[in-house]
Amino acid sequence: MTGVTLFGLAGAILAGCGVYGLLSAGGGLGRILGFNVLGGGVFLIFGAVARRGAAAGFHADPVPQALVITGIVVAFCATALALALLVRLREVEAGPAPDDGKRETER
Amino acid sequence: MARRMADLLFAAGTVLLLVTAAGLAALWRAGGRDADRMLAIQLLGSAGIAVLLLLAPAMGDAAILDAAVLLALLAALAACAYRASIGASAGAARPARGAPPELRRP
Amino acid sequence: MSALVNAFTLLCVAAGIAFYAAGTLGLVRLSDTLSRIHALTKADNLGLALIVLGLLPQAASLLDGAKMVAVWLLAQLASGAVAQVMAEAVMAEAVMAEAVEVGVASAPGDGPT
Amino acid sequence: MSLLFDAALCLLLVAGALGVVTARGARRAVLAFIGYGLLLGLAWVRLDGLDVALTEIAIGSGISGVVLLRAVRAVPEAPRPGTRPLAALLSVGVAAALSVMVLALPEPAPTRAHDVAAALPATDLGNPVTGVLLVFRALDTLLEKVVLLLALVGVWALSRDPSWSGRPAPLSSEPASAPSAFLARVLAPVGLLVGLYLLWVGADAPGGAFQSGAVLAAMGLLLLMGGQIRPPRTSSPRLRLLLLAGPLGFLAVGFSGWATAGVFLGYPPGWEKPVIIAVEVAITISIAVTLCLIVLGPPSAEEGT
Repeated sequence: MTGVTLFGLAGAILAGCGVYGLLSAGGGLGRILGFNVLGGGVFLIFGAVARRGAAAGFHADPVPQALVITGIVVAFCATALALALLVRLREVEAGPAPDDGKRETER
Repeated sequence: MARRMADLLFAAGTVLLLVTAAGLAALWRAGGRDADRMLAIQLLGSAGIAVLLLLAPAMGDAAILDAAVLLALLAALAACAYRASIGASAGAARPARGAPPELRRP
Repeated sequence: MSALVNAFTLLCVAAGIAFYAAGTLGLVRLSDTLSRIHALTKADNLGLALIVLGLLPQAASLLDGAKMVAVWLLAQLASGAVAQVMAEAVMAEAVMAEAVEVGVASAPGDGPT
Repeated sequence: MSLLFDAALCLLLVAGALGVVTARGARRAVLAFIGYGLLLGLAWVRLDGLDVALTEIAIGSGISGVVLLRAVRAVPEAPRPGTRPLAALLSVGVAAALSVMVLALPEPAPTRAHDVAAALPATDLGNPVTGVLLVFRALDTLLEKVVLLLALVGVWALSRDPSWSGRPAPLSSEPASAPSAFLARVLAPVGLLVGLYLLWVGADAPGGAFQSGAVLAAMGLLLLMGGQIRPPRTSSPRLRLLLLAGPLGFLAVGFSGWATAGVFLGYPPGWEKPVIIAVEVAITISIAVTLCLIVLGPPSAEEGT
């Protein structure tokens, strides 16, 4: 058992935790967090695969690593968009707040 | 010799990580306020900086120091965001943004 | 010579870890948030300072050494400011809780749990 | 000994993930997630993925923490139902299946490192990850810039009609607390330096446009939280120019590739490195501004305030 395999297995367990969070969360925020935990686990498996592919003088295969960098940024965008939707949804559910706009203007 | 030194630095990093994580876990389960948990995360971040500093000579990669600099630079970001998420300024009781509670419930 | 330098490094690192452990213990054992903030910042400053001091002789170049010192300075700055920011957050939380009690405001992120 | 360190780190990662998904209370879960992102950064350092570690520390832990804590303020937490046996069973199944796959990875491991090593000298770059991002898989990176912009358009589209093209709500409490203002004033110049440094060394060492953009965005957020700058008006032409600089610059280089190198996204022979660095500067600016604005959320103040 090498450290790399260990991180791969940890990634698998993290993905499992993420799935649990996604399925069992009580609200939207919990689901978004679960999704991010799941993503972190999958990225970590990518990391183990990249590390195993060390060759040609590189410590790790750069292609999966570059994909993960792109993935982290895209996952962040998706998270932020989902959060914005959640906040807006909450505002709509809370009903119209006529003084909201006025208070904003005063700022 | 160098190999043994690296091993000892790894051991130091392991101890540091486990000690702070044990403290975090104890505080987390103690059931205090969220501010205490924020402090525990802050301690974990500080230990993370130290671990990165230890890893740089242990793994023989000076670029790890850049990650330590980044972590130290962003160490205060979460605490500031936590502060901003509370809302009101310390001086006066300001109502939170949005409607009062009785309007919020449909 | 190198053995001596390594011994210095290990000694300093061990002392640094001891400070981290003390800070962690303080964080867990102290009773209120404000004292915990105090314990945390002490651990940060001294623990990290000792570890940086110990690792400085291991630096491969001047730039690396400068980066380590920069890390310590940044962490110092952050821990000092974080202590103040968190203390303010604790005060603000207390103010908000009061406001909720008298029904002026709804606490952020507090739902019908 | 390093194996022991890795084992400890993996253990903490799993504990952190469990902490996120079982936390009672939204803010608690978000705090656990910040710690989880930090540990993931350490894991990436151990996996020799420093470029990823820098990204994870800056975006996965730092900026995500800000946007999540901001959302916690607005969203009341829902009560967490008790343990769900079926969900637990399913997630254990997923973890087990992935573990089996990890253990069954082929030996010797397939790798594209040889291809990258063979093609990298032509780009004059020393960092293979930057090479993959900006040369070999440049189309991915270009499309990702578009995804960033689309996400921002999506966030902006959630504004109320009268506040469209106004300013997003401020990040700071009012007035901004003195220590956060101090922190912003002192850290922002240092952060600018670190960001530019990461961009500069990114050609040859870990770092690059993403990491640099993330650091600059984090500094922008610190300035906003410290009350040093106001959120910009979303209709400002200058702001929109900054947002578009990266994708449009990249596209311009891409189309000119037909003329200079005979292929879309080809770099002019002999001028690879200067053009790559110019593209990196443009996309760094766009990434920094876009990340900042995505965190700020939809415009909420009306035009003319």
